[in-house]
Amino acid sequence: MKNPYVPYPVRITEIITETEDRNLKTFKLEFLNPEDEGKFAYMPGQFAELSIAGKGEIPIGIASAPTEKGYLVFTVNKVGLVTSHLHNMKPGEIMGVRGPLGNSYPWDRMEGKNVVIIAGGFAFTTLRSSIVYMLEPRNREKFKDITVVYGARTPGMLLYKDTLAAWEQRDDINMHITVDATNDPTWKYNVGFVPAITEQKAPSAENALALVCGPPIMIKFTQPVLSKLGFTPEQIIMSLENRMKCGIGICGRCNIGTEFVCKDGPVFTLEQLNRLPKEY
Amino acid sequence: MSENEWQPKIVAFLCNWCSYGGADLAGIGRLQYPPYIRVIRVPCSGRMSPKFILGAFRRGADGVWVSGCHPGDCHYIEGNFYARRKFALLKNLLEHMGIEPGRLHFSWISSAESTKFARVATEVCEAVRALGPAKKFIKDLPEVA
Amino acid sequence: MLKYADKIRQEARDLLQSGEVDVFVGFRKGTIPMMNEPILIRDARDAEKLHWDSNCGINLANYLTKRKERMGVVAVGCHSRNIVTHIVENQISRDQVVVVGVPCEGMLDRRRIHELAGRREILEVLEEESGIVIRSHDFEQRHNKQDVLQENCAICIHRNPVIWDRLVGEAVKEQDGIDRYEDIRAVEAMAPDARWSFFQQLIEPCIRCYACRNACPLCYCPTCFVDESRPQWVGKSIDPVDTLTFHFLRAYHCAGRCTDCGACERACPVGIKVRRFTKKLEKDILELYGWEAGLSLDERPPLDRYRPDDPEEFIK
Amino acid sequence: MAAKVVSKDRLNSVLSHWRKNYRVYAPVQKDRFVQFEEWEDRGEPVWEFQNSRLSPKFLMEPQSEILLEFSLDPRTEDSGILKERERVYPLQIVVGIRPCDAKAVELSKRNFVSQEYTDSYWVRRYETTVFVGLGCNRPCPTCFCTSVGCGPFHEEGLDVLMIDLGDRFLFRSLTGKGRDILAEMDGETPSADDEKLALQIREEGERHIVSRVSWDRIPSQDLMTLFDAGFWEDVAFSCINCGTCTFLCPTCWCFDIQDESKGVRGIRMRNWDSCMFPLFTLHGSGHNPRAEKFQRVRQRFMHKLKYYVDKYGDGVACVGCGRCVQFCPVNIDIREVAEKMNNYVRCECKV
Repeated sequence: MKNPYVPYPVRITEIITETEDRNLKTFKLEFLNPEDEGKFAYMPGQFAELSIAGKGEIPIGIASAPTEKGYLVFTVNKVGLVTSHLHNMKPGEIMGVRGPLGNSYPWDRMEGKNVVIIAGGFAFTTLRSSIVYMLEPRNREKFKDITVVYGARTPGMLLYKDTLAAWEQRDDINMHITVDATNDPTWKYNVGFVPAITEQKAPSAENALALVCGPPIMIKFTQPVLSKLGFTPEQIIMSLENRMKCGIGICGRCNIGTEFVCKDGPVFTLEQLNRLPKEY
Repeated sequence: MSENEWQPKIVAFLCNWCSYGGADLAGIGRLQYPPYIRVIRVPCSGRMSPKFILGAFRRGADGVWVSGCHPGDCHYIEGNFYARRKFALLKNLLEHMGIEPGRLHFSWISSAESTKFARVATEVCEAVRALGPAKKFIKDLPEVA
Repeated sequence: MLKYADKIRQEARDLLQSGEVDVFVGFRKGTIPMMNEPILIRDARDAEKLHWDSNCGINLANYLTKRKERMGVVAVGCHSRNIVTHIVENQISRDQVVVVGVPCEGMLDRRRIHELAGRREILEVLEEESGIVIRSHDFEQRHNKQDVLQENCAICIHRNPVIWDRLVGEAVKEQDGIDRYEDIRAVEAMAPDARWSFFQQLIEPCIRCYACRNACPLCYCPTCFVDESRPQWVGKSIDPVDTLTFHFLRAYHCAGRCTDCGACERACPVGIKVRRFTKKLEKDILELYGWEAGLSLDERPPLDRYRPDDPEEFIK
Repeated sequence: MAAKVVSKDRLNSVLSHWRKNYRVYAPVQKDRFVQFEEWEDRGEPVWEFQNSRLSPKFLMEPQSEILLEFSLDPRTEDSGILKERERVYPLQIVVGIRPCDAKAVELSKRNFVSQEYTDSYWVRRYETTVFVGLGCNRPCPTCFCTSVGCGPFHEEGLDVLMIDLGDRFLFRSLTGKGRDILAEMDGETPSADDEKLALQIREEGERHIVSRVSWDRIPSQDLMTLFDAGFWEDVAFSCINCGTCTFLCPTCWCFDIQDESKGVRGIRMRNWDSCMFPLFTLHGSGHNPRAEKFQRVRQRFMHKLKYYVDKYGDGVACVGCGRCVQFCPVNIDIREVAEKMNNYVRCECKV
């Protein structure tokens, strides 16, 4: 009987400080036992429990893409006991990863469609995974236009800056990077909140799905913009966060209505969420 | 002392302004006292929470010693007056629950009283040593299912 | 105690009707014998739901904090002392509450009554002038009230409300010649190891449900020490040291504030006499500082004050 | 199906016999309550009790249970690697479990074993346990099992049902596991009179259930309408947010996972947790989706009586044991709450 609580042992191979406030770091992890990589088959939108012996576990969205072989990437905000400890760890140290957990973005539904990605702050992680996955040459043709609106408070708070710059150069993805405000004279992208930039760039709702991830305030103001653009609740896909422990729908705490965020989610359509208590 | 002889672990919470200075002076004066004491400096004896003392015992301290300024000499005017009431109740309740009298000690030592520091340190060490290793309130990995 | 019910309803109706209070906190008759449920009413018409008997041992002072309304509340002696404590600790203001005082003759110990009934099914427990009648399918038992009181009530010396705005009956005679600390002295007389075993056994059935803490009006901290993770003061399992740490610190937090209302013991689903912790503190505080909690609106509690000549024989 | 009759004075020898191959858990009187404990050939189990204070769920879901262990010793190769602790799950018999508590184990199975995941710890305990239930001749006045698809002699989840015939017990096996333990047990074949008496006792017991709860309309109620109903603040007013109801409930299974270490040794364990505690849902950011007491109380009742009902379409997550009714320190009564939910009609009038 497989024990779903045992994490795969991994080694930290690289740690990148992402943001100017140094509160977000990206961890690149490699499986200690190479055969575990095969067992850890995932799709963008899923998450995993990062597991540190003696401290505990934290559920974090997978930022790497299944097309990136040999490692996993997680970007972690420093908040509590486990994340603070993780931020003090060094490359070479051993920890655990348990997963992949939860559903993913609805990749079956997304095929043949325009994909609009709207993200704010550090909620960009699983969307990075999704973009990398879609831009993979053998996947790219499965999707029509890819439009990305991604914003952060300041240029220094954007995640994956090099990757963003590389995507900017491509012609098979429409990038709209924005910051709330900046006094950097060399800033060459947008300035304005994500909902406003979304409204301005006005991605079409026709044959499209929108993946929306960000802080509650961004979500709140983005929803009416998307409605105005013609997106129905079925076309708006969101990813929830709740306090979790087991990650496999057993321990009970992430329960909202009939669903467990960890197992039945974290990805839900707005239409599904409208029928559920707003307890997230 | 043979190498195998048990040596008590004693956590001493010393007030920054008086007792810590007393310890310092005792060191400068090369006064002798037993080496069982681990010092934690606190801003004032009034800062002491029962959680700190319990925390020390839970982590296996054989004795705890809290020392502050003499009443009336508190750097914060009255911190140690409040502390005195807290300590009285805490000591009584801990001992009521079975912690042996002699594990938990309190003193007032000024920064000039290096001799008193060494004397009390010796007393505390001897009292704790006489009791042997602590067995109560020590937190181990839970023995559960 | 039944006799007060009508008067309580009348006062509540009056207070709500006149607009003197926005809400009224009292008890409604419970769904099972010897249980009543705290209830909040806003409408004078609901005053008829209010009930009173000797099963109102849950401390209503626990329901008054973090509210904005003007509140009417029923209070016996100990509960009124907790209201005083709340006022002194700035959790509520005096103007915010209208205390409907109830001179108290003590609450029933329902576990004791179940025991007396041989754990057979109890249909109802009737209160009479001098005692109670336990009624079941096939038997009826009478007991003196004194024999079925909660332990804290049997040794209570403050039965009459300390503060009140309206009183529902004449003050009852306070008990005198009461030895409040017999049980504590018995433990004090034991050797340290015996005391340790005593408390180990005492808490052995604890399931860490925190009913004792939560039934207590003194426990209003936004985050309790048991829920803190950095640092984590106490583990979360049923490890006996963690359980004892919880009970020790919980009691200590109540030092100089506890009115021995007994809500903690009443609430405990596994019957632990948690007052064995708090009463030791109560006794020491009385002996060392001459203090009883909640008797005065004008005095600071004992751990919020000092005297230059406080006892310090234990300090080197 | 096999059946045997054993006189009460020979019951201890039956238990002793079982002890050769099984751990035997039986109801014993402990202080003021009845509790399931391992029976070790001494002391009398109690057979005349209404129900144990704690449900025997702790035999499947111990309040604290070690999941994994690890070393933090940097000199060892597996430092920081979490591993399952080697453990033997001995065969065990729970004798005297009430039918409601046995049904609760079956309900819990739905949580611990899903299509995607199997909680290996729970399942191993479950698979190595034989449930020998004791029918309730005299159910408590707070029992409402017959309203929630259970009953004083309900057989779901049991391997053997015991019926108290006065001076003797009738044992009837209901599964293969049950047949096995009956096979190695001394006893007579029940007579026709025994069978007749058992039937009478059964009917009598069922008649004794005086509490009724109606929830028939809850499945067709709109989830969000019930969620937004006005009565939750009233229901929750008296709640003190302790964990009594959830910890005593045989169908509450929520847990927390915690690490502890001392020196270089450490464990990861799970402990019972409760949706009544604010910490249960507190986010790292400080945001709490169920920060208010009434939200947590609502969660408990909605989960048992609505979410579970909608999710699985197989009744409520309650077996009617009445423990929460008896032991809630402030007398919040699930029977009344169910009634409120069942009868709730949203007021369409304009305020």
